[in-house]
Amino acid sequence: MTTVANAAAKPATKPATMAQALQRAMRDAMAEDPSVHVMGEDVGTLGGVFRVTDGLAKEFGEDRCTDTPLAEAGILGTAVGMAMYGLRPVVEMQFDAFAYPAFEQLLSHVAKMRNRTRGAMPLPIVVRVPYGGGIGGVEHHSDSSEAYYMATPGLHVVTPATVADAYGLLRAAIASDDPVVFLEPKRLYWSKAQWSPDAPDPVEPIGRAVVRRTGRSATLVTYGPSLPVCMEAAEAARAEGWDLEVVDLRSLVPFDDETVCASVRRTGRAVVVHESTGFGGPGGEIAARVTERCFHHLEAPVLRVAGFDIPYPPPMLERHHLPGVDRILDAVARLQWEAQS
Amino acid sequence: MTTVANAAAKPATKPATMAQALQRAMRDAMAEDPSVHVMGEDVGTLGGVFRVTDGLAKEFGEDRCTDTPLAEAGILGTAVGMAMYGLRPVVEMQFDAFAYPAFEQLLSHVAKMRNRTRGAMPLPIVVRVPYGGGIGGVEHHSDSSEAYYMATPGLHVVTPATVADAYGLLRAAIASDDPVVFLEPKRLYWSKAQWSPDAPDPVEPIGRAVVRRTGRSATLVTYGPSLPVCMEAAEAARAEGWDLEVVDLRSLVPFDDETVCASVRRTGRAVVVHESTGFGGPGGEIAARVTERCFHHLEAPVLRVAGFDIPYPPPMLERHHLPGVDRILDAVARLQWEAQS
Amino acid sequence: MTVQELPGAAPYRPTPPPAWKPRTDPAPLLPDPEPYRVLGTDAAAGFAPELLRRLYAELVRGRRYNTQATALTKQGRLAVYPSSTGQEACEVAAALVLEDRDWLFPSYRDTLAAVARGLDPVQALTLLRGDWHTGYDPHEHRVAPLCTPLATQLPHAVGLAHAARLKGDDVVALAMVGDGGTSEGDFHEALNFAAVWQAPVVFLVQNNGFAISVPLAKQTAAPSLAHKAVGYGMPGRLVDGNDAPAVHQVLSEAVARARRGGGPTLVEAVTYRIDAHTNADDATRYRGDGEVETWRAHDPIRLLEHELTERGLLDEDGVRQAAEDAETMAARLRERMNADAELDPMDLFAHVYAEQTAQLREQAAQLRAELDAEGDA
Amino acid sequence: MTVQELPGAAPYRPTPPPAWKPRTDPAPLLPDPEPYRVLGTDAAAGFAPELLRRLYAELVRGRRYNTQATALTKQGRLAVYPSSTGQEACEVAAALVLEDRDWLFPSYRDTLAAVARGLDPVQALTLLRGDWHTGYDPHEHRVAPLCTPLATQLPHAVGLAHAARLKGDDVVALAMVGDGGTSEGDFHEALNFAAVWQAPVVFLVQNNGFAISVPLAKQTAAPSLAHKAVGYGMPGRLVDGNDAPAVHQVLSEAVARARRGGGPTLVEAVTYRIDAHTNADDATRYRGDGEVETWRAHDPIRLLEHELTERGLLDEDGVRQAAEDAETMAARLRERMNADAELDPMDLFAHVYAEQTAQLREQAAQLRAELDAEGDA
Ligand SMILES: Cc1ncc(C[n+]2csc(CCOP(=O)(O)OP(=O)(O)O)c2C)c(N)n1
Ligand SMILES: Cc1ncc(C[n+]2csc(CCOP(=O)(O)OP(=O)(O)O)c2C)c(N)n1
Ligand SMILES: [Mg+2]
Ligand SMILES: [Mg+2]
Repeated sequence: MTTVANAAAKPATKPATMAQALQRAMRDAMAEDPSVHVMGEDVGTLGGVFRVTDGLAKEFGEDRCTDTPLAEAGILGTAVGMAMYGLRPVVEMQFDAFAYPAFEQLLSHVAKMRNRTRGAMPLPIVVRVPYGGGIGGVEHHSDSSEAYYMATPGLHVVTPATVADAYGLLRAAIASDDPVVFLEPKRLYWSKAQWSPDAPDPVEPIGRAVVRRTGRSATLVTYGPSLPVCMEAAEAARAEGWDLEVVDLRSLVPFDDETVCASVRRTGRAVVVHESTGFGGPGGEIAARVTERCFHHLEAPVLRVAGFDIPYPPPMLERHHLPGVDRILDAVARLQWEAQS
Repeated sequence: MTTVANAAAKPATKPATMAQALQRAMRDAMAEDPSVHVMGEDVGTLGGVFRVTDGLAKEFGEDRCTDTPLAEAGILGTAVGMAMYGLRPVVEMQFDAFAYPAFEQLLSHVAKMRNRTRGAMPLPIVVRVPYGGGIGGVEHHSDSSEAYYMATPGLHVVTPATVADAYGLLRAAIASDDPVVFLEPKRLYWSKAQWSPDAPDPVEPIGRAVVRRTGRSATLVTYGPSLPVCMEAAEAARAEGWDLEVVDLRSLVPFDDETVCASVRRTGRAVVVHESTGFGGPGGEIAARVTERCFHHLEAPVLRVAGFDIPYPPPMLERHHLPGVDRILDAVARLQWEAQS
Repeated sequence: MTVQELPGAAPYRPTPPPAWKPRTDPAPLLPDPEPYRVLGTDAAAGFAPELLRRLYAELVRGRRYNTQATALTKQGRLAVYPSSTGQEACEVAAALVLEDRDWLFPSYRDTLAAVARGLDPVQALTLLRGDWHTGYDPHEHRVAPLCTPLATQLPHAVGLAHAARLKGDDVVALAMVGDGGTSEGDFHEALNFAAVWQAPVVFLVQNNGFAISVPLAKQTAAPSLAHKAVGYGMPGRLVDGNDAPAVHQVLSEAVARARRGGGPTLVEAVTYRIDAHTNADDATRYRGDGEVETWRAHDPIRLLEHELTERGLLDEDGVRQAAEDAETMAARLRERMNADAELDPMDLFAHVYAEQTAQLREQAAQLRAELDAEGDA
Repeated sequence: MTVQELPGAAPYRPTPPPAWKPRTDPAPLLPDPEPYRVLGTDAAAGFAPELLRRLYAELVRGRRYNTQATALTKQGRLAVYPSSTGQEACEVAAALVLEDRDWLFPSYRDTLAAVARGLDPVQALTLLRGDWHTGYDPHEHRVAPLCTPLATQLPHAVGLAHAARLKGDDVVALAMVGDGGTSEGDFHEALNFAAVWQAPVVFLVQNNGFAISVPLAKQTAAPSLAHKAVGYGMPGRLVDGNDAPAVHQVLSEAVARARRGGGPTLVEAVTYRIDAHTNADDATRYRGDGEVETWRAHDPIRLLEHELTERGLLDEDGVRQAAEDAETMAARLRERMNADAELDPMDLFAHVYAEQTAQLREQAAQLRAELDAEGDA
């Protein structure tokens, strides 16, 4: 794993969307390294249904950015073979739920190949998965599938929440010699930030969380699509007298216990926030490991604000499912402030 | 969901293996209900590679116990269609890892069909999955895949740890109008108990945990293949002066918060024990929800003894991976006894 | 064990090799080299005028349904609509060849087939409006839920047909899939199960030239998609998908074959998606107008209209009548779709399991409380 | 839009339908109706004596390898062994037709092919002994890890061959799979990708009659498994899998075709699994002795031995020599397998990631401490 971006003379920034930053990350990686290949359904001529691969086939040719037949196991399975021969495939799954047909390849091969071969056959594959809801997608288009990936040793699981991280983390993922499941929050694709594609912020290697907002009362632990919601909640919480810290995990695997626990030890209270269903979702692991490590610093149990334990709702009902500011504040309110020492 | 067994005049018990009890459960269900169909790879003529379906094809014919072509998605997918037409398919996946090709069907259809159709199209399907290690199986033959199932709303996830439960829970699973992932601990297939097939113990409906051993010092929360290990650990703990309570979950979904939390509130300490990898495994959810509900009763954080966060080891190394008595006792020792109030 | 120790080894006299016999005769399984056509050929004369008129009326309604649904996306009344404009002959024929007791397994593009089978269009469009997933009771018209994960409904159709046969019911399942969907593993597994079980199922592949932006040439190198049938030991039929009577005939024959125990058939209907993939798609990114125009000239409605007119089975009145019927249907649909869907957020918890779990009861109570608080505020 | 409003509608004159042309000519793709045979036919005369002798020696070694490995399971030196007795002609030919730079993708039954390609048998058997998963560096002999999840290695072979071609290397991949494995979705997806990409890959299906207990008739209704090629637009070849020179020839031709850019081929070799599925299986549960005896008479070694003897290319000395060589190999293998494998439990954490995560470091330390404590006790 290498850190890829280096700070050069910083040109002026301009507004960019997360989709553009992701595109740029692939473009730069492809330009630097001829072994990087992008593949998937509609990634070539169309530029992807979210236009994240826009222009790559034109610039690098169809052999470097390939429209595959419509078969997810086949896409990932052939990517495994390509990686065996020294290429670095970047695979796009069109939507979260359409990655499921590729689970066999992911779980039994992608995640295990390095280990099976005692390191002789690493698989530097990036699997890009647009995930999560909030875009009014019909069924099978809004799943939060991160729990499946987290439960699979051998994978890295990464998810950006900002435009700069989208670029930096994807560069790091492509540079990684291990397989990375790269979860792209669909509803942040069009989120904008001032950002300079020519001097992207240096990015730390995969595996570091970041404190997005410091605070003293309690820590919100979150990632991806829920970061903006948590930032908003933290703003709103000031009115209630709570000064919330917000930690953006960025990497679910490996997990940055250090940053998270340092924050929780400081604040003594924590709420984990994510869209994924609560039961069996990432929050259980996060709450459990924070509690294991910070038990005597905790004034209250670590609480979770998550999607309900139901199949993802139809578009017209999704707002009731998604963790929103109010639900986060309700959880913060239940952090046993009366017991405050 | 109905309770199936009823206590009749109790004939003498005799030793039976878990495999025999499972076979008997299918046999009795098939005899009672002509809509029950067993299907999978090698389940017919051979009686399954673990002989769990032995004799069913002979007794009920190949149309009721069917050797399918070798394709797990096809097996589960056709079972969905059969259930749509009113049958109750009991599907066997030959080994845990070979259920992965069927995940698409499981996650996107089996788990969701009732909800998608507002209850008009329930799918009473049982997916039997031999799981876990300890039998010297080569790679892909010893996975503990329960975390994937737990993270999928719409499924019930059940696992027996005793001969009597194997019968009772499988009868309940087959009788359930919802899909049930029925996890069979491979290494307990040949475990024996005194049991009467003719008057099986009445079984409660799916969803109830059971206290297998009462104790006052701490609670071991476990299920399936780890139950015997926990019972042994509890015995061994007496020498150290610990009186351990052991809870057998039996059902991971729905989860019996009541029984588990009642126990932990009594003892004030808990260790969750399972074979599955720790990170992202079932223990995180369990520890988190127990902590949420019992925080002020806890003298120490809920700890986890689980498989390491690695692909399942080769046969000659598996004993280092599997939670054993010593590792459980080590965890119990870390329950901050010095802080005892 | 060395060679010499093989039981009964020396002296070894070669015997004829173990018998080889093909399980099915490949030759009759091979599809015709050209798509089967009726319109403009002598075969057309063999069709009952009522059937042709019925097909015509349904095609016209179908086209109007497609344009209306597309219009509803612009008015924000549908979240998304994958149009079957240009493919109406397949959609309509698929519905008409089935008996009441048969089952239809549509893909997400096939709401028209479901509607032509009798489904309330508002219910058929529920998924795409976004107020629920499946908007109808599948058992009512024996239409399986519209299926979005590609090809995953094919094994369902096989299983259902197999179950019906086991129960002694002479029910046939007809499953629809696109050219892109044929690349999925589930397509393969479904066809194989169907052939091994001799299940009464008909697979209709609408080869409309594209899977979103990906043209057929990047999807397969097979002579035709119908040729895939050979590898499963079932007949493959190739038909002009814009020739409604031809599609109707080929599907009817396949359904009849399935019903009399002859097993499954794979039908490839060669057609074209005139509109973009969905209203959200920009088809100019991946195909030229020329191709679209060629296919517009081969429009299923025009083709049939021409035949009917030539043969004096349709006059201007008849055309006007069909158009007016379609207009009435469209007006009704527009009006009903303009009414807001009635939604109860508590439904989110109502159908996950037969019995609500304790956890879902808790979560439902939470949402209830939130909604009450919202209401109070 | 009503019919009349179609752009340029009236008067409508039917034009010829959009051109239909099959993407590939199906006829030459159809496999021969009978498995191709060399031994006992005139074709045998065309084979170089050296090749036939080489094949013979390898078959004899291969058989001995199979019996030795089976014996090792009885002695507890192998956890399990899936024997390829009776299938040696396929195993050996698959290895011999490849160049050094080519890649072999074996299934779990194909350790013999890997060994015939040059792999150390002890390394090939590591998986089945149980001290690690893949016991060799796949790059060393260009043998992919033995693959247990059925058919999942086929897309790997396609991807590797495709990558090689993109890099300009004239490398061919040969992938092995069983008759049962052809039912898996991954088989379908791999063959389709291979044909669309014209990847230099050869698929060898060993149809040995059974998938564990399930006979071919419950696996497929196709005329032959080779016929599946038609649906992908690639040639299918049917060959007698016990006729070593025939298999060698058919595979060589397929490899040559792939190497010169002609794309993939599907080869079905009709053979038989003489032993049970593995040592743990009880084959008497699902098949009779009669069938096994028929196939024993069609033994690959005997068939070739007979040919060689008849043609004066092999005498008793030659037979003895081959047997002795095989015996030496077996003795060596037995001896080496009788040595205990050296195991380091800490390896469990060494190769999960390129860099150990903090969590794995913690867990490794825990195990280290436990082992130290054990050692002390
Ligand atoms: C398993 C799966 N993968 C990807 C998608 C995303 N997707 C929706 S439609 C489509 C193209 C389908 O093409 P085709 O099968 O030819 O049907 P058509 O749209 O032409 O009717 C794709 C890739 C999906 N729905 N399901
Ligand atoms: C995906 C998957 N499903 C099931 C199995 C279990 N299994 C191992 S071998 C086997 C039969 C394989 O038959 P075939 O492909 O004909 O190969 P053969 O054993 O005859 O060489 C089965 C079902 C597996 N290894 N992988
Ligand atoms: Mg299409
Ligand atoms: Mg076989």
